[in-house]
Amino acid sequence: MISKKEILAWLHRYREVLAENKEYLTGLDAAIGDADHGINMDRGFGAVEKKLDGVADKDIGTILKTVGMTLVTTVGGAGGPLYGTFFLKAGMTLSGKNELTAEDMVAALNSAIEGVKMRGKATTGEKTMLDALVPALEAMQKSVADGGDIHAALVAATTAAEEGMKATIPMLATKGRASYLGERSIGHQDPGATSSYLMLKTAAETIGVS
Amino acid sequence: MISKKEILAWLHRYREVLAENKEYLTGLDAAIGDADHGINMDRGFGAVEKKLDGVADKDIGTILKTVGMTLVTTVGGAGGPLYGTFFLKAGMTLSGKNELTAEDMVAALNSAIEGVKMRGKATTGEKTMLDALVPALEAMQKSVADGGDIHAALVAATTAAEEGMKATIPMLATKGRASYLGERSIGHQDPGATSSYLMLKTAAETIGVS
Amino acid sequence: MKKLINKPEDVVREELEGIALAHPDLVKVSYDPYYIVRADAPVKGKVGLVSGGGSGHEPLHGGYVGMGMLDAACPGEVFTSPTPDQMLEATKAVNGGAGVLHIVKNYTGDVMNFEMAAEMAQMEGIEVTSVVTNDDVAVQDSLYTAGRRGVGITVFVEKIAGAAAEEGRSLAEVTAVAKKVNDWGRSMGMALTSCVVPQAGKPTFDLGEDEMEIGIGIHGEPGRKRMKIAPADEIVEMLAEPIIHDLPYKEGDQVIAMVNGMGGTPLIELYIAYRKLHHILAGHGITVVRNLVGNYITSLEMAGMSITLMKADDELIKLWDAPVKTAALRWGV
Amino acid sequence: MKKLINKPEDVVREELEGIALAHPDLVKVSYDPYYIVRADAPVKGKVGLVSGGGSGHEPLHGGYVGMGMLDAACPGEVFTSPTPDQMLEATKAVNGGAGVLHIVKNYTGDVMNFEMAAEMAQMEGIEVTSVVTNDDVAVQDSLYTAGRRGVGITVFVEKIAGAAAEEGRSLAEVTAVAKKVNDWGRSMGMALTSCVVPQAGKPTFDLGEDEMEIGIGIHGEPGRKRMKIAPADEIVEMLAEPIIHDLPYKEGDQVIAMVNGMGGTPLIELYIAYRKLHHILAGHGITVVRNLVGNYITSLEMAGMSITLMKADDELIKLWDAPVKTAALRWGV
Ligand SMILES: Nc1ncnc2c1ncn2[C@@H]1O[C@H](COP(=O)(O)OP(=O)(O)O)[C@@H](O)[C@H]1O
Ligand SMILES: Nc1ncnc2c1ncn2[C@@H]1O[C@H](COP(=O)(O)OP(=O)(O)O)[C@@H](O)[C@H]1O
Ligand SMILES: [Mg+2]
Ligand SMILES: [Mg+2]
Ligand SMILES: [Mg+2]
Ligand SMILES: [Mg+2]
Repeated sequence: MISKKEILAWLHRYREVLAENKEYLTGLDAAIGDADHGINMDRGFGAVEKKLDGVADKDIGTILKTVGMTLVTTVGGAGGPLYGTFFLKAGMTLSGKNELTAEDMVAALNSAIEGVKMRGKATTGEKTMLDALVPALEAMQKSVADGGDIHAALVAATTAAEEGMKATIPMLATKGRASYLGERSIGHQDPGATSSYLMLKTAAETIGVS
Repeated sequence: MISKKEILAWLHRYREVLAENKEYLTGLDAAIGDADHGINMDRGFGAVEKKLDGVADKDIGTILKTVGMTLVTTVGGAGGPLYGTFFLKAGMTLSGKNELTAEDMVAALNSAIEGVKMRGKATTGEKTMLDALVPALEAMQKSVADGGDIHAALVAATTAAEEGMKATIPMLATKGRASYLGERSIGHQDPGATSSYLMLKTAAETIGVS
Repeated sequence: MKKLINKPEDVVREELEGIALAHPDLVKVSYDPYYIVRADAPVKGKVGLVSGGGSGHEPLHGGYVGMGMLDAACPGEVFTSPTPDQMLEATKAVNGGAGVLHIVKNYTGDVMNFEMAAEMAQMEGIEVTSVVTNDDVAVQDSLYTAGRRGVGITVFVEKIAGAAAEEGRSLAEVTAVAKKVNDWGRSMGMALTSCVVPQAGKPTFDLGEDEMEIGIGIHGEPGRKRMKIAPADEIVEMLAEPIIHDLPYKEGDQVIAMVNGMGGTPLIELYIAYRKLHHILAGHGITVVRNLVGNYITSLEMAGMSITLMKADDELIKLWDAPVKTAALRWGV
Repeated sequence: MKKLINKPEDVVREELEGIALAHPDLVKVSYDPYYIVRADAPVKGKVGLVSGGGSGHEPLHGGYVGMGMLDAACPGEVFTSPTPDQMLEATKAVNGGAGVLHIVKNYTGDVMNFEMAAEMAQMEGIEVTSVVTNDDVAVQDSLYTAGRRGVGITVFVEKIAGAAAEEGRSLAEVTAVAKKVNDWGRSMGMALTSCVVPQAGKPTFDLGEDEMEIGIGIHGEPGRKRMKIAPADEIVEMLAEPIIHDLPYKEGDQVIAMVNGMGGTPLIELYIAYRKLHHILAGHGITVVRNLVGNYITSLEMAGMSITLMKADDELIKLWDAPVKTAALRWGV
């Protein structure tokens, strides 16, 4: 079972990871976007950090919905609605829960991704965060189906997300700002796929560890 | 005697000298002014060059007045009215003459300088072209008074102009654009004094030589 | 990074304070959330116009709030779309009962955030329509991309739809004329230098001393082609010809033309460019009936320019000429 | 050098062609010699206003030709005073029988060339007066210098004297109000970067990546002090306090304030600066009754800004508010 404490630890740690990777993510965005992805994510999770204590005694669903609403109102750009929707949908799926099974986790990631697809009108292969998230979900599902525990599932998801992230390098972007570059988008790693990979990696480091 | 041919040779040659020194003069002006003195003088004497053939059969006074009027209408800045007045006054002094004595030359330079002083409301020691021109006139007068020939007088004037030009380096500018710099004008050679020195040097190289 | 700023994270708030202090006759500023609204909003019975986008494009959009143009503008962080809560509050603040038009530049972020805001406003019972501008011919328009970027035509949409709303037209009519302006408009831009996002602290892209970038957007996004710098007349040709051939603009057409500076370009250069644009258009038998030459939709301190053309009929010219009273565009009043 | 130009020596002529094509409703352009004149010049019975100076300060002066402001502007080469023949022809072209005022910025070259032009015009029977602006507090005013430079206040003189002339005041009256504006005005500027004179091809001065220059003029002249770059609020203080103490502007005074960009400064930064200026003035008990924030008197692509204050009484405010219709300043019409 995933405890609320672990969820909070994951969110706190992801905020740190984003701060550490602010320039790196912004640099990736400078190459094929507008040089703000790291700044935006850092601002958004900085705001999340300030909200977390206030909802720490609420259920996990409420916590994640609060994260989503905070991201929607502080990130802006493409990242705001997308990550905002991601957490809103996950939170809606986990309404009322104070601890999560592996199945809850899979269901939440699944509906979070459906939310991103709907909001962004995008699918895999378009050089976006979905290229990290969708393979991660598939690996997680497989790991859980094969009887893996929560941590194993998150590690499998992270590995798949990393591969998915790297696979964005040769892709031609057809969604988001990078698509304006046409052929010139090829050869660069997608910043949103990178922040998504970091989100899963942080989960694997903070959830189901001990 | 100075022939009209020598006057024309001097003017043609000075035009070349200015073209060669365009960047040098502009660079001096960049340090304490607005980086245009070489460009301005080059443009003005470029225009003069086009006028000279048309007045080559007129008297020396008319030729110099034409130079002056051309400079007034093509140079602009401080250099335009000052060099324009210089040549206008010299031309007025030499009205009707087709060849010049050493005394004519001294008289012309004298009234040219008076014109510059009047137009610029300036005197020596203010870090302007007058710091090259006035010592040059004094040296020329002395040389002629001592019985020197025209060429000797021009060589003496050039030497004095060069010293005067160099003496502007430690001066504090109190006239023209450089005066806005206050103390920071110290340590730089005045561009107008430099173009005046080059004008006399060219005269010494083209007049009374053979 | 050389900028006249205090802390990078305070740039937008301090700019808003400056706008509020400089133009109290024209606008009011909300700080939580950020938006700039007409001093006399909401105007009863008038369709409200809300636009917004990342900051750094000034005077777009805040400079266009006022009589005859926008009712509100939502500034995001520099080059980052604003958020739905800003747009929702602005929409509520300008709703005079006749509905609200959202003018959105076609960037994924802007579109998604405005979509969320429109959904929320509709849930609160406000009728909202939106127009997405997408005039940048530097971007290939295909089913397989996010479409073309919205750039210079946005200024035209705000002016002309603003005049239509001021006339008392309905939401459907104002929306229709805004769409018509966008449909009839095309733009393309280029850069001589990059710009520096304050929070990034370094140039978004690097250009060699003899290079320029053709087809840039307004966010320091790289363009489609990097090449050796060319004389102004050739550059104007490289922008104007693709624009003309795209709509296409044809012999006998009348256009309103804008030669826009990207923020760091001296006006003297924009007039040199306008001169060439005018000659090129004349060569195609196209007449410029109105024009703008200056900084209207910028990219911070970027040196460069963009050209926008809009085909103009009598209706659009009349709306263009209607009085406008904003910080950045003013005539007839 | 990165510029949107063709040949450096054609910059001024091509700019004039652009202005003529863009604003045929406002101005006519003479190419031999160069000057820009109101489309309806000469206005019978009205005092004519002629200004001019080196190019590179756009929109000054050509952008201010039109109803309620200048009758003519004479552009010199970049940063080089125009010549007396231009000024003479412009003076003749705007002479409506009530005399002509020359508005001259205090630079040796400008002063001497306008002096020669005035002498020539008077010989042709035209009554000419002149006002020399000298508002730059960065320059020590002493008997032993060429006095202070004329900078930002020139825009105010052109606007206000233009309104006075439009009202039908006499040459003596228009001259008097122009002098009053200059007497009541003070300015100071600073640069973050140098500018590049097209014909020179390289920066006029070099500034380190972390340096700025305080007290610069509008020709890329070095300033009085070079120092490490500081936050915007401190920079505004360094400019505002010397200005305030110079006149001095006192508690209870009303002022018209301008925060002017040098050409390469984004508008967002100018609003940040205006905000601080407003607070500083409020701290001194000084009220800003009108303001301008934008590029009004520039130095090519220089990044930086200047601040101008003018003490305002009812007469000056009324003349400021009077209608003006020029390419760069327009209201009330
Ligand atoms: N339509 C979309 N669907 C899913 N993800 C998208 C879409 N558009 C953009 N993204 C993701 O958003 C990232 C950019 O986010 P960010 O830089 O914060 O926003 P913006 O592009 O508005 O500046 C991209 O790297 C990409 O992964
Ligand atoms: N009042 C003056 N009297 C005499 N010479 C002057 C005066 N003011 C300036 N000068 C000369 O003019 C030169 C500058 O000329 P130039 O650069 O062409 O004009 P500007 O200063 O208008 O750009 C100075 O170097 C100086 O020698
Ligand atoms: Mg981005
Ligand atoms: Mg000079
Ligand atoms: Mg962005
Ligand atoms: Mg000069």
